[in-house]
Amino acid sequence: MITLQQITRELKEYDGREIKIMEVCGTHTSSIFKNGIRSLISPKIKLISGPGCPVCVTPSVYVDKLVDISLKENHCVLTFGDMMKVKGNEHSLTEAAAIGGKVKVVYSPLDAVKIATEDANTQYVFAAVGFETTTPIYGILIDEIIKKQISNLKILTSLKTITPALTYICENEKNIDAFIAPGHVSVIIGCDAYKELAEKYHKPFVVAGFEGEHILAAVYEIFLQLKENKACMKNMYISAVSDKGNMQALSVINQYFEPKDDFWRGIGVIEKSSLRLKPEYFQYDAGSDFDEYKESPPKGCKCKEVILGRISPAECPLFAKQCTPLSAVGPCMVSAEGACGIWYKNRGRE
Amino acid sequence: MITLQQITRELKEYDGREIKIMEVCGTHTSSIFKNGIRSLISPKIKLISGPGCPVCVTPSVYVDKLVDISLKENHCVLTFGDMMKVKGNEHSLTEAAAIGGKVKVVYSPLDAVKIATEDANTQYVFAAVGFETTTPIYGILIDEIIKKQISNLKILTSLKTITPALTYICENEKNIDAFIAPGHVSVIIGCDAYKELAEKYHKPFVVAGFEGEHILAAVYEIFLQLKENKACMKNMYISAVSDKGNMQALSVINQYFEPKDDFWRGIGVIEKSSLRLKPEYFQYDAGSDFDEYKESPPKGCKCKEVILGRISPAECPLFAKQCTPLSAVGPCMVSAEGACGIWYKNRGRE
Amino acid sequence: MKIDISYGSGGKQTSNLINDIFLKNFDNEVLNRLEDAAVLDIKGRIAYTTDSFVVTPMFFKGGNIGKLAICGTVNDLSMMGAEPRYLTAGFIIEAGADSEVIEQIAHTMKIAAEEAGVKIVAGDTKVIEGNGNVYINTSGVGEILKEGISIQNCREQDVILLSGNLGEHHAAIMSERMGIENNIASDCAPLFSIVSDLLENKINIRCMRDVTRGGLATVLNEVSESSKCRVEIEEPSLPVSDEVKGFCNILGLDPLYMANEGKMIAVVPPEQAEKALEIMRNNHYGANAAIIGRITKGTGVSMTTVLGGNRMVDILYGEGLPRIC
Amino acid sequence: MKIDISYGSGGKQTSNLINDIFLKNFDNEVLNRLEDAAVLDIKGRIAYTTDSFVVTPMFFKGGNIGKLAICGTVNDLSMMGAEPRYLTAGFIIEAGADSEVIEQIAHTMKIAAEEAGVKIVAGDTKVIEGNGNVYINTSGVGEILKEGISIQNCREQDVILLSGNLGEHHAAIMSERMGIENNIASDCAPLFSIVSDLLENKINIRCMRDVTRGGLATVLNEVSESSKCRVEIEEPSLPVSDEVKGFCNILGLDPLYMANEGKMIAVVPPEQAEKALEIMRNNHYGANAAIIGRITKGTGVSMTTVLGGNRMVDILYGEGLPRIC
Amino acid sequence: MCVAVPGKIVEINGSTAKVDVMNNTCDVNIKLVQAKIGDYVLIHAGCAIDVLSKDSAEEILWMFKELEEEVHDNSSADH
Amino acid sequence: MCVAVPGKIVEINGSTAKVDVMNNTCDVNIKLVQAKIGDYVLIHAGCAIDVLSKDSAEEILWMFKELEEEVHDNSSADH
Ligand code: SF4
Ligand code: SF4
Ligand SMILES: [Mg+2]
Ligand SMILES: [Mg+2]
Ligand SMILES: [Mg+2]
Ligand SMILES: [Mg+2]
Ligand SMILES: [Mg+2]
Ligand SMILES: [Mg+2]
Ligand SMILES: [Mg+2]
Ligand SMILES: [Mg+2]
Ligand SMILES: [Mg+2]
Ligand SMILES: [Mg+2]
Repeated sequence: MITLQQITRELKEYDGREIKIMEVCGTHTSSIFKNGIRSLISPKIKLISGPGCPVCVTPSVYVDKLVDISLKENHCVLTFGDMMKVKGNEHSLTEAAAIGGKVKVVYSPLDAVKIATEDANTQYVFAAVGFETTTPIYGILIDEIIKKQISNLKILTSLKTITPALTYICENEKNIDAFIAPGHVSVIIGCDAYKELAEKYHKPFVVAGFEGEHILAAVYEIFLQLKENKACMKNMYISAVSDKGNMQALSVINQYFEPKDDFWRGIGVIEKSSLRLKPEYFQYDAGSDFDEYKESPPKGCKCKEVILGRISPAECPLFAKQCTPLSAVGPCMVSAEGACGIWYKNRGRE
Repeated sequence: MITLQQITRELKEYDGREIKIMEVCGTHTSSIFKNGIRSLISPKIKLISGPGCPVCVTPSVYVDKLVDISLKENHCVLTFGDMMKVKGNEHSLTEAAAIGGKVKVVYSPLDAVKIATEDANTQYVFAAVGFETTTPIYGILIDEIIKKQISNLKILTSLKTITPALTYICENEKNIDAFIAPGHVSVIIGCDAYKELAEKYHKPFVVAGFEGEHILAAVYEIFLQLKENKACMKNMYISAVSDKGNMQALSVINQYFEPKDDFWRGIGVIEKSSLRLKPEYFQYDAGSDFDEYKESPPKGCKCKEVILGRISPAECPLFAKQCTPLSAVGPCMVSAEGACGIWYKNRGRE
Repeated sequence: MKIDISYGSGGKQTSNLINDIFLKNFDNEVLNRLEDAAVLDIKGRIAYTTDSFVVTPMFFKGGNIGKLAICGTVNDLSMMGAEPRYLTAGFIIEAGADSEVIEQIAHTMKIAAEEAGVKIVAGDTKVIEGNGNVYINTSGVGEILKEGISIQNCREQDVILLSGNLGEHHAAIMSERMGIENNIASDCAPLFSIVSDLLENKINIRCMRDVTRGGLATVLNEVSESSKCRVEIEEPSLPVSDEVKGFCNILGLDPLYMANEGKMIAVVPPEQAEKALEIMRNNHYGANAAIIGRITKGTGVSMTTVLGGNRMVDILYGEGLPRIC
Repeated sequence: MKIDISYGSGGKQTSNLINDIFLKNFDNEVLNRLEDAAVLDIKGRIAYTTDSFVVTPMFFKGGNIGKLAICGTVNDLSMMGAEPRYLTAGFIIEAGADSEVIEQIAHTMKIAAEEAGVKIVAGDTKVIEGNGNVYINTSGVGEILKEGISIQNCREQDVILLSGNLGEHHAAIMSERMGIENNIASDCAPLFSIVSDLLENKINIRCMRDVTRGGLATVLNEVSESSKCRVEIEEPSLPVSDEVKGFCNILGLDPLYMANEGKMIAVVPPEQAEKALEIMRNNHYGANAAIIGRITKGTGVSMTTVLGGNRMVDILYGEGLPRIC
Repeated sequence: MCVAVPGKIVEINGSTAKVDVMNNTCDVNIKLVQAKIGDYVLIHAGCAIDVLSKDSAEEILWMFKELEEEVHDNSSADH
Repeated sequence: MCVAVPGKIVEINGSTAKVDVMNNTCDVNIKLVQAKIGDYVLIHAGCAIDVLSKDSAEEILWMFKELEEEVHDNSSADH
């Protein structure tokens, strides 16, 4: 059996052509930082953070709408903690709370049921962001709302799907050599989803878990495939990820949601890249259809280039100057899973 | 011209039969205490505090209703500061505020207009207590509500009139020798109101202002009348009080209010002793008609005897024992103009 | 800029708030070290006190909550015959507060601390949910110049001096709240200079107390209770400005129960009363000082009224009007 | 009994509250005199600090806000090499609070103060509008046992000790809030006995700091900045209980940024590191103490990860989750 | 509860007047009285309820004169 | 954002289960999985999204074995 030491030695000593590997999922980005993975591999192997941080890709008009709702009389926004700091065009939810908006951080969408039941005089809106991992849970939430006839709870959705985004990148960004496919999204959608992509675009797709060992193994697998000029889908998170995914969860998604075109902050509109409530459930939607995305990217912000792996955050001229976590120019600096923010927190490492 | 010194010497030296003078108005009660009037006159001249403290005579069900309103979702009670501490059957408004009730202290009923206009989502209820002095101001308030079409402001009334109460006392309490008539109620109703009473019951009625000198002069006037066995109405507050009163104010009262029987805490029901909104204005009333007054006077409380001048507060067995301003058994201990409370604060004077 | 809840996290935003506002204004070598605790250079016996400040509105004629927070603690130290030396300042800030407002409060504190001769050597900042209110706790230590000054010390025949007009802080605050226009300014002031004048002139002070929440009535009842004596005062000698009298008439307030923030009583032996009065009057903050009464045998506080009557002056029950200091 | 706004008036109700709850529990001859300021019996150089406590919920496994208020201030004094002696306590109570709850908090403070060997010698009580929350400010003074302990003092090669497991206070609070059941109790504890053990054994402590709001990451960054050095730590040596690890996994928390209320770091010369570790481990509150890293040349805080990688440990930005101390 | 205080009207705007009470100015509703600038009015709960015809000092003098007369009448009746 | 954590089901009440994560017990919705007491599930945002087939240590061993084989295959292909 190969050892971790052998893997890291080989990855560290690599001195061939530059390899660009995109980890799509924000949780991978975060784990790479926390485990100091970059320090364990050759600088010739670049790990690039893709568009899999939902906070980073959520359009600012969506945040604006949440802010507006929070400030309405007798309204309250329920959200995961991650969304609190993201700026809309004017305010973040944290700032909205400071000027009188009502915002409550919850751990699970299902907590909303209890909260709304206990306070019938407030109209609650859940900030339903996320990828396929989280969408079935919103499905269960709608289920509960219907069954329990809860009239003061709706969701405002910004739900992305990962395959259209991957297709977009494969089509448009030729410089990415391989992908670490998201672990928990794959639990739901299954790893078959990447087989076609791997074949069509001739890029390795490795499904990985979130321990440092998982990530190093995935990088090594990619390293091996590239060395052999292979381009396979490889599932290295077999404890959780199956070929077809979680059929039960997928059927909940299909029951309540349908695909729609959607806007990705920093990227633009990607076809059929989101899930919206089906028309028959519109009464549970707090207005998730945005006519236009007034998204002029913040002046000077190179988020798009960062997310697509064209530059590293440090190459953005604003990085650590005008743009810091406390005065973030782009969303990638503010999210806990954003590439620029993680880069910033790791500055000064020799 | 007679001097203050002469008056006080004569009043101090008096040693004839005991004289009982009732000051009807709570503001007189308070001024008598603040000026130390009792220390300036003979103990044979007893000054008795009548039922003219609106806080003392307001039934506890009225306070209960205010407390209930304050605790209702999106409701807020507006009140003068004086009402805050008075107990209903369970809570005072101060206590209601501590358990989440919304209560706001205002200086004038007319402040309510601005408050209600600025916050259309809250239903405001003004605690309209008082005597004839204050009733015309509630009339002006209703006028404003109508003109400005304010839909979130009503009044809950407990408005007393003084002459029925005086008639009741004259009929039932033979031991009162004379009355100091209220100064500011008389500004509105005029001093003619007391002529008939003075004659019918053969008791001096002196209308007095609120300075210490006013009160001493009134006591002296009564002293002179009793000495001569006279029983006249005498107006000693001529700067403000006329024979017929303030006709403009009286017409406002008549426009909006009509007399009704009413319950006086400590006394019972007195015929036609209150003013209620006329039926055509019921939409501005927050439910001032109380079917029944569940008023069992607090156990052991001698409020009735105190208010009617049968005993002094110190003669109540609970006084300064179970009953103190912080653990008041009866309302007379809690109000700033209540006889027992004032007596309590003056305890220890030799 | 609005303070939001993240300014209380203890992380970067908290430290920015501390650097940009508090360190900038309170600037001194002890505080700047940002240790867990300040190390003080102090000699002799020490007086030590604390107070929290929660006034609404936070800004008013004659000062703001920051000035109160300095003067209140400085005065409590002074009343024990101590020279105020070092303060701590703990800020509890409700989300929604403007950083500009906090800056203004801190700046006022800086100026007040300079006048009072004290340094703010330790601080703390927390952010809670709310509507932008700011609450300040200060504690203070001082060097005792004269031992034995105590509220338990008053003796029969001693004379009670009051350093100036009653009710001005209370009236200033309530005027803002009730929208009544006048020129009444809070009397908020540091009183150590009066104390130091009295001590330098060898006045054998029995007891001092600043007249704050609860007013003169409360302070005199505390004297009566702690020294086990009767306090007798004369209503005509109580200094109250006409403007404050008018204000009290409008709202039905009694100056005896109204808060000051720059007034004190001093109880002195009868033979030194006139001299003490003169010293007080010569001090900028004691111009309207008066002899208001004396200590006798018995209990409670009694007052001879303007009309020559007599009545008791009890402490305050319940709360007349919303809190003002 | 619910506290209403009249309990903050400064009148009879305020004094009843003070007598019935605070004087009863904090009972000592200095406080009982109820002077404007306490007069202290203290010698030598003095350490002085303050903190406010605003934790939600107020009661949690392992303690309550009152215990925090005592330990927090006692620990800040201890970290300067001082023996904690006297505290002040300022209560800001929101209307609606139960007097029974306040009594319970005061009683806990009494017990914690006894354990820590401090007396509460001055206090203050204010009542504000609100929903029954209680906020406490404490300040403290202590006698410095060893001079020169300072966050600016760390030198290259010095070794960093941590007195025990990370994150337990934070996890205990968050467990209550999130309804997660476990046996994690707040580590809230007075640390003076560890300090005193180290000093008695002649450990030449460069710097100490209690690990509170902002967590170990924040404290180490403060060390780096104040001592102008790099701090290097080893992830595998950081003591974290499995239960806390599991808890962190559930909520996505990082023990490096989590608050403790009974943990400290001590920076000592390399040759005394092992001895210091042994002393810590022999103390009841230091059983899980560990050497976690050292001081080197440079800036910032870097960490060798479990996998042998290396990364920087920055301070906290914004606010991960609602405040917990 | 029927506390009232005298003040001098210094300005009138429709049914509201600015009234001066020993240098304290407040807004007072004057719908219940016929008042002009310079008048002294009695203010209760934010409303003028009366125009005063004398000032307090004058009134107190008048009272003592009245009482003097009554005493005089009485004592002469005694004889 | 797609953070998830494995935990062991210790109790089931209808569609809710008590799940143990290193001695931390929390309530988890299990509508998206077929799970029984004793199963290890992956918990995301209060929901079990998967029943785990291996434990983490096992999986990591398996990965290293797989990689060993691949390296082996590759190097043999080299020859
Ligand atoms: S550093 Fe800031 S401005 Fe530059 S790409 Fe990142 S988020 Fe945008
Ligand atoms: S002392 Fe108390 S119980 Fe007695 S009559 Fe007065 S209010 Fe009633
Ligand atoms: Mg599976
Ligand atoms: Mg008239
Ligand atoms: Mg500390
Ligand atoms: Mg104090
Ligand atoms: Mg004070
Ligand atoms: Mg602090
Ligand atoms: Mg004081
Ligand atoms: Mg501190
Ligand atoms: Mg601290
Ligand atoms: Mg105090």
